[in-house]
Amino acid sequence: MYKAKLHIKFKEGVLDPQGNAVKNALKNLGFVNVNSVRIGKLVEIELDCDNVDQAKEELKSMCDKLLANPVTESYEIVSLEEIK
Amino acid sequence: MYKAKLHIKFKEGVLDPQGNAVKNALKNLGFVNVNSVRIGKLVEIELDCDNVDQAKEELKSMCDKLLANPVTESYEIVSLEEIK
Amino acid sequence: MLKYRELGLNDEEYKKICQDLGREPNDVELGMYSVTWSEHCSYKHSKPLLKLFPTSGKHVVQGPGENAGAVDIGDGLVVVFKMESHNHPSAVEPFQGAATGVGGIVRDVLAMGARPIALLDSLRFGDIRKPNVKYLFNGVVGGISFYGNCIGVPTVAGEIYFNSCYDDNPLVNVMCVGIARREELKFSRTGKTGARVLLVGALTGRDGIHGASFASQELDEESHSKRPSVQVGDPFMEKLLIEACLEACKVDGVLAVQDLGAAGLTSACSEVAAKSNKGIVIDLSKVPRREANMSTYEVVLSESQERMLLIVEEKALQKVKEIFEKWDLVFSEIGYLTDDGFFTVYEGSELVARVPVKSLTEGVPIVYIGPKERRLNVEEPNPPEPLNVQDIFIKLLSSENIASKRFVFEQYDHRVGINTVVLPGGDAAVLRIKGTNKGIAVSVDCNSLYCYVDPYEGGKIAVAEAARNVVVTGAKPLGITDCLNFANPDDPEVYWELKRCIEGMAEAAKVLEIPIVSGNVSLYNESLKNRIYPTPTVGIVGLIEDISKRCSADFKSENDLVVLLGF
Amino acid sequence: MRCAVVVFPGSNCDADAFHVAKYVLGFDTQYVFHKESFHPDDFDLIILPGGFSYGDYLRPGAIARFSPVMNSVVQAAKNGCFVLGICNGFQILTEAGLLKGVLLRNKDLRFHCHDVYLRVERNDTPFTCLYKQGEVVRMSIAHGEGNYYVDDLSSILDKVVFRYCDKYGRITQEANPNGSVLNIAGVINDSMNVLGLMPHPERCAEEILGSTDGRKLFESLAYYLERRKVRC
Ligand SMILES: Nc1ncnc2c1ncn2[C@@H]1O[C@H](COP(=O)(O)OP(=O)(O)O)[C@@H](O)[C@H]1O
Repeated sequence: MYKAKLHIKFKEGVLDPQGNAVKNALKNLGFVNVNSVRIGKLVEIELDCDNVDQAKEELKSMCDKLLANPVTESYEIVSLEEIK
Repeated sequence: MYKAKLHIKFKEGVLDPQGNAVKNALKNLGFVNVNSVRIGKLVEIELDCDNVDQAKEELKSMCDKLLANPVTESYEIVSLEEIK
Repeated sequence: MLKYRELGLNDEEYKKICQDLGREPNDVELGMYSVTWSEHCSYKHSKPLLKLFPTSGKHVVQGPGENAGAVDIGDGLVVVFKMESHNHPSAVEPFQGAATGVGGIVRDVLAMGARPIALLDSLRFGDIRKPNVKYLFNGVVGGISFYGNCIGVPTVAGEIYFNSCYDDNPLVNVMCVGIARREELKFSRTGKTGARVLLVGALTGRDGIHGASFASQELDEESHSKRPSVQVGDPFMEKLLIEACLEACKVDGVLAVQDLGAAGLTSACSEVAAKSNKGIVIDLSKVPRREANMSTYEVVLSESQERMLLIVEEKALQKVKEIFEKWDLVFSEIGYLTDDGFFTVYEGSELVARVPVKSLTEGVPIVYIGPKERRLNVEEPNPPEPLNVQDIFIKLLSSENIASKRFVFEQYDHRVGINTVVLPGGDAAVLRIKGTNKGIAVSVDCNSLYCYVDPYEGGKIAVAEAARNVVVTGAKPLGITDCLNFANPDDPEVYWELKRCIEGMAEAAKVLEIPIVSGNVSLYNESLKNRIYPTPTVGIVGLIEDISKRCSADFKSENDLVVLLGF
Repeated sequence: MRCAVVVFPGSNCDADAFHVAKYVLGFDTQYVFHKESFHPDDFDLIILPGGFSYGDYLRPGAIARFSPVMNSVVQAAKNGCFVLGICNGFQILTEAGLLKGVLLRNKDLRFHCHDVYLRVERNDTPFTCLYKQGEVVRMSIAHGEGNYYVDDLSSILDKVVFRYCDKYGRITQEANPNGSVLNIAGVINDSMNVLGLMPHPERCAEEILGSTDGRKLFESLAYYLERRKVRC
């Protein structure tokens, strides 16, 4: 069994209304030295696979097909480890 | 200037409807060996600070006050690096 | 390839530009022309045909030509409405495409100084059993729900049809209805020389550059690589804009309001200047930006959402700025109106474009296509004697085109504003007008199969159906808005469909005495594989003088008499 | 009854609450903008209306709770002023810690706009004193994040004021539109002057809108206040 963490983020240049609102809120709370906030998704997946390569392959395919919207988002597998 | 990545996740035991829905969708797409999916937030923050410790301090405070809801969420600073 | 061709302009158009300018355009100017002269902005195929529509009547306060149409409902009030398509963006990114479609039409109504009080959506999808169609369907419905719910404008009615001809080319037509006091209406034609141009709302980014040209092409394999032109909507920003602009509209000296839609600053600035018979000067260095190192070209053509222009006399500046500050909106004074009839663009002290306003807005050579009748070999249907009516009845009811659309409209907040008196699920939604005894009934309709079989009759039927839907609530139809969705009009058969549909709609509107006060045209709705049926969506607004006399579609009590009227 | 309707950026039921408080109930009502503050004694009732304050970005209510006006709201609540959070207002109250729990995404991830039946679990509160104990009422909901969750269930059991039910008052899973624990639709604080609920009583306060079951909530408050005055 493998456990993976993926990051899914808005591509550069794509408006991130959530990030903006949070940045302004932080500034209003007194965190004046915040320069930028971008908000993305953290996806944690556990999957049964025979080996790392197969797991990687599958994860990529999940991102392409469902998890990330290629129009506005990019994805990255930030960690992948065997468990149990 | 520092750039930080934070993870904000549902605590163990809190239902994650979005994660569940994604798991089912993945299974329907043929990824039958997916065991669990949890969806959290990735927050990327750039902030001006004099040193790492101060940056860490501020980030924690941002999470406690605003970014995470202590009833249901936990947070983690997963990376913090100086930029430019 | 020649640069102008790459931008979608043809030889004749390029010649006309050079003639209007008395020289060759520079790159920025060429970009500005290419979008304002695209079908989406210029109506170069449909303009002469649209003249067939009856547009005046005793209730009409504003017909086509402004940001939205308006009809008088008495008590000093007007209802403002318009429908618009966001088909191409929704085909590529259904969620954001539909969401920004809602945002755009709401800003059109807002630009008239009216408070948006209702949304309607007319949707067409392909065969719902296909995974891609399902994806488009969920995305579009999700996007409308996301955006409309957040801005607090109820989505009160709509329609959804499924047919394979829409497989790659879904239709997303959204209508917005607003209300205003008659004397508080704003028009783009009332700009004065010297008045300042304020830009307010979202920062300008590299979104949707050449979106208008994108909407004026057929979808092909490449469309998906053109995806970066799709924008992300920020309904929260839109909500702030609604409140701030309506407050600003009450300030004496706010002359005109204009939304930034397709072709961004280029189109908004030239529209206001042209309608007011003025010139306009803007300085792009004053445009607040989201990204560093944007080029002149990008700033002047960006289609970033949630932005508005206000044309304001000096005496009103202070008050207007205070209102924007109150709502925490970013704004900037970017220019002023002039007498010279030119659209002059600076980047700091550098002159980057200077073109005659009217050349941009009205100079495009009109395209005349010789219509060619499309003959259909339809046989008179000859259904077999039904064996089991019960079975057939159930089959019919479970067809996706007939089944209840509750699943969809319950994802829309259709009650916010507490005006929705007849909820979705009937023939038309009815909204009360607070402070009066009146109500309005609204509906959108079109049966595109009829339009395919016979465009002329189909056009008539669309208008008649819409009218019936509001009449049965007890309302008198006051005005129509429409959205003409067709395939590539350069094909003489498609042009013929367009022409015949318009003729049919015009005929019905004349006979029923319901003027058409606003509308929108969306062409090139076809892919390599599919061509959509002609789909002239009709949106209608009717007035109920006494809201207590409204009718709804449900049976009220047992033993009531059921009468079938008509033939 | 002196009533305040708070306007956050992104509130969109503020005008509805105002209309009902002022014109249907005849309360002395005014708007309070989120940047303003007020004295704890200025109002008898403060309504935090529905909507999408700050776009509901991050989490619903998370940003709004830091609005300047919230200091006054918290003070007034401490002073015994009635605070009513409807929908987004409920979310803000939980984020601000005035009520327990949080509101998560609806279980089916969809926005729900329709009527629901609610069972009045307690009629011994100022907000519900004109309802009957166990009465089944009909109100409308319109939310995407109304799935009530609390980590310490036992702490909330006696604070539940409304639960989703079927039309006979049975608490069933089918009657639960969003996945809330124990079908919870509305809860109250310990001192019984702060109520939050996901359904919209202001949408069900006029004959013409098909239900007046929500009006009783406002009438209860007026009645309770009147009696309290008489007693003093
Ligand atoms: N996309 C939609 N958005 C909102 N309401 C819709 C939508 N589609 C259908 N409805 C509502 O569902 C009801 C039935 O729609 P429809 O089947 O098109 O009715 P009809 O054929 O009688 O015009 C109508 O009240 C309509 O307003």
